[in-house]
Amino acid sequence: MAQLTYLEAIRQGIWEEMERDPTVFCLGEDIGIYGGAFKVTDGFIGRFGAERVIDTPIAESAIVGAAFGASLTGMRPVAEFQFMDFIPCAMNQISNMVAKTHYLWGAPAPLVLRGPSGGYVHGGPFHSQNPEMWFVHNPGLKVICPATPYDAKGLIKAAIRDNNPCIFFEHKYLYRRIKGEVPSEDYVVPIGKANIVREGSNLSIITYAAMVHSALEAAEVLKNDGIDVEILDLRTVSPLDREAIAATVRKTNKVIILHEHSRTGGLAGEIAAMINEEAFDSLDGPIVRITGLDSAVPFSPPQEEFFLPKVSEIVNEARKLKAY
Amino acid sequence: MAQLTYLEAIRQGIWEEMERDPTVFCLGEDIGIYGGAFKVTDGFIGRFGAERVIDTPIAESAIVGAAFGASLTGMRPVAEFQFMDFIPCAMNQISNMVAKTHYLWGAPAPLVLRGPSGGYVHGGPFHSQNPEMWFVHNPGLKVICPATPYDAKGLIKAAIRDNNPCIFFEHKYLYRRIKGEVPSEDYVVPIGKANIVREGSNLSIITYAAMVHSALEAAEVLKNDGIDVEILDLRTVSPLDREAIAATVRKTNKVIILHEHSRTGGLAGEIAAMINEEAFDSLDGPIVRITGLDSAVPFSPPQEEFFLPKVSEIVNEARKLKAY
Amino acid sequence: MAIKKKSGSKASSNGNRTVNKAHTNGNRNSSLRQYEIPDYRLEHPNFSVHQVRKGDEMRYEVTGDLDTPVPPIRDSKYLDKKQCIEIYRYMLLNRRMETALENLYKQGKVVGGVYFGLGQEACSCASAYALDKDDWFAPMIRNQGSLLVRGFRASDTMMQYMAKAGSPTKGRDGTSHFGDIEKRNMVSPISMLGDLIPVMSGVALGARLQGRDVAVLTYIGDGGQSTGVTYEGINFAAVQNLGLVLIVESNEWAYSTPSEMQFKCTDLAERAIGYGIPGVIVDGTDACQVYDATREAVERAHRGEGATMIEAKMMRMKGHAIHDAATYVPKPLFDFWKRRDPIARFENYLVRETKWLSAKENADLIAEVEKIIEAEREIAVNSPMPTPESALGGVYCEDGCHAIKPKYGMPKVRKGSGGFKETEAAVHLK
Amino acid sequence: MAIKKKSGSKASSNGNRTVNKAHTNGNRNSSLRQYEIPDYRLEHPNFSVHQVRKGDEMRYEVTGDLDTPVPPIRDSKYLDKKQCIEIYRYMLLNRRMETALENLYKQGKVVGGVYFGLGQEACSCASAYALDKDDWFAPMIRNQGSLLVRGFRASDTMMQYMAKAGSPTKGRDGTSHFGDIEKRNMVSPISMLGDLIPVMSGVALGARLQGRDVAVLTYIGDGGQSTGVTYEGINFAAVQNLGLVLIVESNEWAYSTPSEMQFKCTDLAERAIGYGIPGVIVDGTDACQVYDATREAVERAHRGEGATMIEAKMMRMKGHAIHDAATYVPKPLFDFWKRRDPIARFENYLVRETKWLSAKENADLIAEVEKIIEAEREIAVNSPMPTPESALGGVYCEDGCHAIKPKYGMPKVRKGSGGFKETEAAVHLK
Ligand SMILES: Cc1ncc(C[n+]2csc(CCOP(=O)(O)OP(=O)(O)O)c2C)c(N)n1
Ligand SMILES: Cc1ncc(C[n+]2csc(CCOP(=O)(O)OP(=O)(O)O)c2C)c(N)n1
Ligand SMILES: [Mg+2]
Ligand SMILES: [Mg+2]
Repeated sequence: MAQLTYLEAIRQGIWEEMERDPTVFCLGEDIGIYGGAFKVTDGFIGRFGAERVIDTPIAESAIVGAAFGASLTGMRPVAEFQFMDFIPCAMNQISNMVAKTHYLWGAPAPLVLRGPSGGYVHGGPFHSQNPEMWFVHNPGLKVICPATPYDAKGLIKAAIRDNNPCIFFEHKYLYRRIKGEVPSEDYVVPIGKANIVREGSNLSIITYAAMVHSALEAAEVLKNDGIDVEILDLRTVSPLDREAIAATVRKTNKVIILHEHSRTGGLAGEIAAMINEEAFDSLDGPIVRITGLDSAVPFSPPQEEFFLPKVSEIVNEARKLKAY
Repeated sequence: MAQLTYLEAIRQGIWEEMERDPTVFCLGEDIGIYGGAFKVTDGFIGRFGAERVIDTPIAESAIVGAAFGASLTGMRPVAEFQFMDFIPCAMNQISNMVAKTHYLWGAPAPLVLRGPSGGYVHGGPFHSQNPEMWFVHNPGLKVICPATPYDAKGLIKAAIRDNNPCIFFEHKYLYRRIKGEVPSEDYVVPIGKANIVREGSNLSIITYAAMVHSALEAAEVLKNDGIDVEILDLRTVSPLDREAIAATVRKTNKVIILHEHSRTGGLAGEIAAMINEEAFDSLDGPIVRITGLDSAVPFSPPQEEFFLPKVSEIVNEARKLKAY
Repeated sequence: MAIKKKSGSKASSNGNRTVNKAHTNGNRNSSLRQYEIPDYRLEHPNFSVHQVRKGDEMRYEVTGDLDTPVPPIRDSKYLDKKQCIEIYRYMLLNRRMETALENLYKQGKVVGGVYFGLGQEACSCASAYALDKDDWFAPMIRNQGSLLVRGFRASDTMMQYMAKAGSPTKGRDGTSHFGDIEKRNMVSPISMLGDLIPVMSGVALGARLQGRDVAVLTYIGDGGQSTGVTYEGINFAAVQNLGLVLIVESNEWAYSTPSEMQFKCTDLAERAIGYGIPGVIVDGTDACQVYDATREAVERAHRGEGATMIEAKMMRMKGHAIHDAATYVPKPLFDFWKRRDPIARFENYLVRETKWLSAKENADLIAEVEKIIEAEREIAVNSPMPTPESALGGVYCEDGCHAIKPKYGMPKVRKGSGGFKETEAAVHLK
Repeated sequence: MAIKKKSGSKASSNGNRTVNKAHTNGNRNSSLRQYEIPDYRLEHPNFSVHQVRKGDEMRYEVTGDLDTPVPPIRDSKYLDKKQCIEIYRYMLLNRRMETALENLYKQGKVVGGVYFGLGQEACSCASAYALDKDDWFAPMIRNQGSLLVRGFRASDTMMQYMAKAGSPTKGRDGTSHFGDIEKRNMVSPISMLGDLIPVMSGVALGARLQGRDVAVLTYIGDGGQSTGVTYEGINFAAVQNLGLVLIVESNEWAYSTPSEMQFKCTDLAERAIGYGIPGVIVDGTDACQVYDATREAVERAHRGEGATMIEAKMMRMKGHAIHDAATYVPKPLFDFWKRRDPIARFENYLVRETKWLSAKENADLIAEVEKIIEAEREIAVNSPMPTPESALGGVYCEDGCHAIKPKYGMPKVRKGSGGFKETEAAVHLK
């Protein structure tokens, strides 16, 4: 098994799908000769040609619309947002056109919208966002947020093969910072299945994407306190893996939900409601939210750090919750 | 006090503000000579002239952008969306331009975006939506969803006078169906304050907009069962009135959250999380969600009815919760 | 892939290419540029709409030449007798179906409102008629005639309006909001105006990747074209040289807003200039003009020459929808266009000008259309309402729900020799 | 309110009005339309960029005339010696500030990347210089020179890049993302391209409601203009006759994408035609041309005649941002434009052509600029980083935070006599 970065894993996943299936093609801004702002499609145009690696004008609604139109002819487009912060520029196309199609008139739309999201890189308010909740609250879409190279590759391949519109959030902090084992054989990771990345008995942290790594770090610290943390990596945030969420709560009886985006209206709320429905009697303490602040993501490093969830915060909250 | 419809109350509110303050003006599609698709600005252009009642091209991002720009010069624009379903057409303008301005560079943006939302009128998937959650999950905006003529008038006036961007969701089912007392003297209803519209002791229903009326109906039925329901009308969904939410839960110990929009990622989740944080120990039963289904709003009346929360559903869930 | 030359004359020809563009240093005349915008019309209406104050109220007023004679139908360069009659028949079906819908509404059988294409039947029917079977289209709200031409039944649309279980969307959506990617190559519209344009461009892109240059026809109103996404879509088709055929339904009004308040250029076809694609103007009440211009655009698309914008000038002869009495429209405007009723004009052409239809044949045709619509109405009325539970399911395409395969055959891939290499180049944010 | 006539000649004049539009029945020549697009340039570069395959890779290649002589600066119709020197000084400051930023970056003092306006200083500085004090503007990323002209200090921008507490946004945003609605009438840009254009139109609308026709200047790239919102904004300004002055920075590239792949018309100024507003072309490396065209547009705005689009042709002389070595740009293209360096050209004009600056004065000026930037750099470097807690607060405008009042005075209202009446008209959905 090769050690690949998160970014290389995604690149390989798309590359392999393009090799395997001639109906897969890419479109987006600067994805061709330049290979994309983060180089996810570096080298693709040389291999697959300008027909299948399309540099588009700067027009996100056109990119999504064109991807959707092509998908109606049986193609499997993979459209890149240069930054996921720009996704509201295509909001109507995604929400009212793409997401509602199958429910309303029965046409499948096998397309992938992907791009970098997330903070911790001092990208400032317009290059650090995590807008996944808008799409969780939009029936008809699958929303994927991988945390590891293995999952990233397996999930991008699953998304490309899926017959539904998938939004694939790549965490730019992870792109080149983490490496992991990735098998060279073809595999997919199923969409909609969460993953216990650390077993534990005292309390559960439910999280995904970059926060998985913060949770793991915190768990190591907490081990020294004798607090045995279970970490559930959701991997897919829509549809959510209700069973896995309920199971970990039933096991540990205490839960922290950790996400990077702003608190109010964020995913922690949805999960809190689910836990209430599925495992109310199992709760031995209030559900704790650790999240980004309710503001834009500030640019300056001390401010951004303050805005974003920190390992120390997780450790503190876990200690409090354990003691509850 | 006059008996006014919900629609007349909003009309009066905007009219009075325009009479009172020359910096208030309206813009939107068909709002001038036609008076708006729902006639909210009927007669305005005759009184205030075409300069202050501006019929715009069909371009929602331009409407929001222009309103925002005008607000930077100290004007107080009131922009109409013909249907709130079209609000994603201006998503980037709202989310990245308008909402972040004050936090990032300190300019206040005193503007109101308003329009009809909601179902129960067989408007189909593109004329029945309740997209408020996207904006609840978007720091920097105030999001208002009145349920009564009194509140509608008092809140639209408060929104126009507020120094922040406010999104004002008018429920089109209520427009002409409900009447209520509205004082002729000037008044405002404070933004961010919920209201107990029915006192009760057995369980609380937390809701807003059209659902307040369904909750009231259900409460009458439940009274005969000896179930005494308290109903909290949120009125403003961002910022939420945390104290009022906590207080009613502490009082009744059982809670139903009722909203019209789709369940997953909806407001009930946020409120469930808040309750867990504020009043975990007060809960004598799981938090119950009654909401729209996780799909687009279907057009056909039997399907739409099935999709939307029903009084009978509230009654049943309340009985179960009481018995928990 | 070679990209077009930035300077020098453009290759394609039937559109608004710059005809003459002399750049001479310092000479102010050098700033004149000439473009070709073919205009098929035989008249050029000359009036405009204004807001005026009348006492306490504001009203719309029209000023200009409103008494000009009705021009003849322009003989088609392509259509023969049989085809003209077929288009005429579709136009009759279109109108009769909408009358039936109006009656169903009055009988309380319709859910929501009804939208009409009255006065625009030539535009809808003749444009759709210009497509080949493998081409794609997407209607807007006034193109209920296009649906008939493309093989949908009147009962399909009627059931949509009545929200019946038998409707193409099984009750989930109404009006002409339905689609069919298998047989009739139709994409369902959504209410939001303009979003279809990039989508149809994408359909053409998908087909081209499969080796086929298809035409993709869609419509946009003089109001709807103000949306930004309209131009993102046109531009995408332009730079990718995709066979978009965009009919701009310039019908004077967008709901209650006159086109004078929607844009400031003289003709919307002028916008094609800025996208480097042909712009053409036709009289939207003349079926032959609409057909000819659309057919030429479709053939350009089939030749792989790219997109065309066709502005069809006409008038929305009812309110926005059935609830709207359109009292804001100055009456002389209705009168002017009433004399240009597309069906009356085409009937006159077929019965009196060309004598391709005898009075008797015409009467028979009208009677046949009546009968068809009556039968369709029966089918629609007798379809049951959907069950409440039918609201469930179908949000996702589940396993086994659809087998997805390329419509025009598996794309032939030309692969470069380069293998997968790790990337290490500098990136945007680290 | 009267709305423009649909037919007949347009009132305003210095732009692309239709010059000649004969409609003659059936005559194909009638389809020719002529528009005026003033072009101030003294040369018309003639080359284009293509994708070509080179072995396993694809590359960009440029073909055309790349050896043409550098044209002279065009004498300004308006600028005097003093003003020219002042603009030149701003251009020097602009470049020197960016060199300082580059050094700060190399010293690890910058957070994130650095954006440069190298090669575009004439466009930024001369355009901003054409505004009056009460006018508004909003910069894009390459217009750091405009900020200097409008009275911001180099240290403001430097502190933004270093995310310092003393920066205009107190660390919350970076680059030229800041604004000032009180003194300098600047709206902060956001990253998403195009959204500023309707916003600036709205600023002009707000001012007009207060009785003032101001000019509102903003910029958009040859890439950014592809966004739909750009055209929603231009159209809004056009129909409302608002004083938008939109400078299209046509600098050959949008990140790595050549303009050939962004649009298919020859010049972006041609898009003005479809919006019924004047479109003008200038050489963006010639400060005098930029000034003259902008000044004329500003004066149109002040006269209440509406919007103008100015396309400034030039070249982005560095990568998209500091991380980008722009290896995708064919070298001959850099060489061509290097010879047209706006500062070198203007220096030559002032020192050698007009002799408005002696060599000594020029050297002194350059030295002074060096000193200023050095001092600004010190200020910026010495500003502290913000505290973590300064991330809190300010999401809402709280009570007492701002007193909002109309910038140009309370609007005068002309009220009709009509009182409030209840409405009962038919509505869209009941
Ligand atoms: C993005 C968007 N904004 C607003 C509307 C509401 N709306 C529906 S139709 C219409 C008028 C359309 O006018 P036009 O495009 O000229 O088409 P016509 O009705 O004349 O055929 C409006 C404003 C919409 N459907 N989509
Ligand atoms: C809506 C949107 N999409 C994508 C981007 C990412 N992006 C930032 S700058 C840029 C290129 C802009 O090119 P251009 O407008 O020509 O400006 P230039 O850099 O040449 O000055 C891109 C794609 C963005 N900022 N906004
Ligand atoms: Mg219209
Ligand atoms: Mg550029």
